[in-house]
Amino acid sequence: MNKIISLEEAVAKVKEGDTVMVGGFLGVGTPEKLIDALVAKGTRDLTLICNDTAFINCGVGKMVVAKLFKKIIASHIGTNKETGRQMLEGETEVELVPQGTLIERIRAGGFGLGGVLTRTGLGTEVAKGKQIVQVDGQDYLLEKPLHADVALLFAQKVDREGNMSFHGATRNFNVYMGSAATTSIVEAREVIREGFMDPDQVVVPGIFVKYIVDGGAL
Amino acid sequence: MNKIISLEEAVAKVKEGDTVMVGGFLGVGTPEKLIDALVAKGTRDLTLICNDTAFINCGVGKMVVAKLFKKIIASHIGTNKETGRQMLEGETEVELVPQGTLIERIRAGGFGLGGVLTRTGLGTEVAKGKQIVQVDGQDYLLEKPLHADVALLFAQKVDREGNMSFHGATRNFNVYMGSAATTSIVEAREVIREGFMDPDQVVVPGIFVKYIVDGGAL
Amino acid sequence: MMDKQAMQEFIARRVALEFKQGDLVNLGIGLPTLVANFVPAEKEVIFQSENGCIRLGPAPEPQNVDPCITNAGAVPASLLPGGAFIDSAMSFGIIRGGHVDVTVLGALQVAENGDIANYMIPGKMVPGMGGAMDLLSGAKKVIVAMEHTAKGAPKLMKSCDLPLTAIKAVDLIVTEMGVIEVTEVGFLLVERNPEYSIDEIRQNTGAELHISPNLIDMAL
Amino acid sequence: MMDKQAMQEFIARRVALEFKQGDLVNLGIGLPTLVANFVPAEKEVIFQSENGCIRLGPAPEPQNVDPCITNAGAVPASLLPGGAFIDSAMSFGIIRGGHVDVTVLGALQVAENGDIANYMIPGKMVPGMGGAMDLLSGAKKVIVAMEHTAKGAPKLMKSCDLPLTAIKAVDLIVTEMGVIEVTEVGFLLVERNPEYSIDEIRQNTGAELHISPNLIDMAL
Repeated sequence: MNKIISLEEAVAKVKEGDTVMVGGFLGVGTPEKLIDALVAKGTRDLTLICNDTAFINCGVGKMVVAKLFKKIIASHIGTNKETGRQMLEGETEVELVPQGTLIERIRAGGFGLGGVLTRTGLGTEVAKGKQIVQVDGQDYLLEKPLHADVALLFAQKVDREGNMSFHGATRNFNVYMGSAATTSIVEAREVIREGFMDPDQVVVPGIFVKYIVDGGAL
Repeated sequence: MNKIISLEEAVAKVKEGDTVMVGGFLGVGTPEKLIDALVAKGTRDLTLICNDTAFINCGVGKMVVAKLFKKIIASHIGTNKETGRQMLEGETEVELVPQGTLIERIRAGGFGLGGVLTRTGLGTEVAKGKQIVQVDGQDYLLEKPLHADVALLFAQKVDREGNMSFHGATRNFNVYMGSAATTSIVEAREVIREGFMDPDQVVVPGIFVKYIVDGGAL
Repeated sequence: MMDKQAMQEFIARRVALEFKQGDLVNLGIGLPTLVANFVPAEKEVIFQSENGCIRLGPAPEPQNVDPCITNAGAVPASLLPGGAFIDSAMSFGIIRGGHVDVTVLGALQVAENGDIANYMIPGKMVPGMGGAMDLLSGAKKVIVAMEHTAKGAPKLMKSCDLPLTAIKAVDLIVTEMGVIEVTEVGFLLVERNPEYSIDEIRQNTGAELHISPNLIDMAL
Repeated sequence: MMDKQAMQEFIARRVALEFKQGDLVNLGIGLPTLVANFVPAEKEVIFQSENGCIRLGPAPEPQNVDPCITNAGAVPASLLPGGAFIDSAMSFGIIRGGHVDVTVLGALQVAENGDIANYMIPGKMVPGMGGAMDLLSGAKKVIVAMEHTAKGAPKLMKSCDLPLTAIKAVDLIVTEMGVIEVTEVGFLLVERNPEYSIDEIRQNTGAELHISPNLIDMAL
C-alpha cells in the first residue's frame, strides 16, 4: 500500500464540517504545509481539537484567521487574539479543556476507553454538567473520549509504512491523535523512501497512519 | 545524584511484605539478576504485580518456585505449573486481570487517574463486585489503579540519569511500572557511564527511575 | 479421517482466507498461530502480537534468534521490514481501540449467542485470560479456530457452562467440519467439509445448527 | 520602591530558595519563569515543561536556536545533559501523577482557603487554563509567585470572585511584600519584606492576615 500522497490529495481528505485534530504546541510540531494548503482551499465549518490556537501567523492560528472553524476545543487560546475575538463576538464556539485532560480524552478515544477519571477541574467551571465518579471515597471527574474525522500530524521522520519518530518538543499531541481519528495524515520533515525505520526507534507505529505527505525541511 | 547501586544494595530496597511490580512478558524484558538476587536472599510475603509468572526456571517464575509471594496479580499463569499448584492448594492468592486492563491500571496508578473505564471483562467473573459506569448509554467496568512499593524493571540501555531505552519486545510493562512505584530499580544490559542518552531516543525519562543496576550482557 | 496435525492445518488454511488486504491481525497461541503460514503471498496482512510487535514475521533461522524478539508465546520470532516494537499500553490501546481487524482465537466452548469460554476450567486448569478478553472486546472481527469437539464432546453449545471470557463476541467459527457464522438466530453453517454429512455435523454440535440456503463446500 | 522588573526578580529570587536538592519543578509562564535564573548552582533542580521537556536549560545562543526545542511559552530553550523529550500524555502523567515536587504559578486571585483563579476574566480575557489546572491538582507543592496587588487592588482575598482554576490548591504565596503560607486558619505571614510594615501588608490583603510568631525578614 502506498501511503505517500500529494499535498493536494491530502487536503481533499478534509471535508467541510469535519472534526480535525491537529498536532502541535503553540505551533511547535504542527504540520504547517497541510495547514497552509487547507487555508488556501478554504475548507470551512470545521471543528478543531488542538492543544492551543498558536499565533495568528503560525500553526492552526492561520486557520482561525481564515475563519475555517465553527468550534474550537483547546486548552489555551491566549496567544491568538483572533480566537478570543471570535469567541467573545460569538462567531466561534470555544470549549476550554485542561491540557492533561485533553490529551487523555484523545488517548481514551483512540484506545477504546470509556473516559478519563481525573481530579483536574473539580470545583471549577470545567466540572459543570459532568458526571462525578467516586473511587474509594475520592471524587473524580468523568471526562469523555474524543474522536475526529481527520488527524493532521507532524513528525521529524516517517517511513513508507507510516512509522513516526520525532525531534525535540514536537511529540506533544502527535503521538496519540492518529489513534483517535478515522483518517490520519502525517506531514514529515523527512520521508524515508529507501528501507524502513529501525523498529526500536519507532515512536508511533504506522498502523495509526493512513497517509503521508512530504513536508521537506523547515 | 548517583543512581547506580550494587545488586546487593538493590535487593535490600525490597522489604518483606512489599508489593513489587516486575517488568517482562514470559521472561522477555525481565530483570533476571535482580530476581536471582531476591531468590538468593529469600525476601518473603511479597505481592507480585506482573503480566505473567513466566516459567519455573525463568523470570519471576523463579520467585514463585522459591515461594516468595503471598499474592500474585497477573494476566496469565499457565506457563508456570508451580503457580497453578500454589493457587489450587491455597498457598498463594492469585488475582487474574486481563492484560490490557492490567497495564492500564498500572498506568492509572502512576499517572494520577482515578481508574480505568473498559468494556473488557463485562459479563465475566472479572466484573464481579466491580462498579459499572455508564458513558453515553454504554456500560464500562471501573477498574482501579495499582501502586507498588518497588518496581523492578529491565532496559537495554540506561544512562546515569535513569533514562531508559529498549530493544525488541522488552518494553512491555517496563515503560509504565516505574511511575506507579514508590521506588523503582532498573537493571540494564548496558549502563551508559560517559555522557547521556540522546534526548530524542529516551523512551522512559529518568525521573521515574530511582536506582540503576548494571545487568551486563545476557 | 485427518490426523490431528492435518486437521489443524486444514482449519488454519481456511481461516487464512478470511483476511482482507491490509488487515491488522492478532493470532492467539496454538492452532491460531498456524494461520500465518497460509496467508497467500500477494495478500498483505499485518500481524500484531500483544507482547509488543507489529509486523511479526516467521521464526528466524537458529543462528538469527534474538532472545528479545519473540511472539506472544515467547517463541523466537522476527519482524518484517516496516515493523515496530511497542509497549503493552500501546499494544492494548491498539486492541481495545478497535484497530485490530481480525483476531483468531481458540476456544473451549462457544455459545450460539457468541459467548465464549477459553481461559479456565475451575479447580482444574486456570491459565488466565492473558490478552484474550481485550481481544474479544476490541477486535472488529473475532474468528474462533478449533476442533469441532473435545474428544467427541460438543464445544458449540446452547450456552457455555465454563466461565466466560467474553459475552456475544464471536463472529465466525472454523472447525474441521465446517464454517459456522454466529447470527441473530444462532449457529449458521455456511460451509461444509464434504468429508462430513450435515447430520454428522449436527450430531457433534450442542445447539441448533441452522443450514445456510447458500451452503457450499468448504473453500480452501 | 522597586520598579516592576526589580520587584519580579525579588520575588523570583525568594521562590528559588524553596527548592530542595533533586526537586522536579514546573514553572509557569511569566514571572515564574524567572525563578530558574536564581537557583544556586550547587542545588540540582530538574525543570520540566509541559510541552514535553525534562531538564529544560537556559535559552540558547541565537546561533544555536532549534525551532523544535522550546519551553511551554514557545520560547527557544535548551535541554541540559540527561534530559529527555516526551509526549503530552506522559508529560501530564508526570504532573497529574504527583511526580512534580513543586510548581510555581502566577495568579489573579488567591483565597484564604487556597482556592486560586488564574485563567480567565469572563467577557474580557479568556486565555484558557493550559496546563495550570493539572499542575494545581497534581503537584506536591503549589507556590504562587505574584505581585501582592493588582494596581492597588488586593489579590489575596477572603474568596475569589473570578472563575476558579482549582480549589484548595495553593500552599505558599510569595509577593514583593512577604511570604504567606496558606494554613487551616487562612493566610499566615511567615516572612516580611522589611520595606513594608505589617500594617501596610494588611491594608493590601483582602482577607485576614495572621502573623507567624516566628515571623522573620524575607530570606534572600
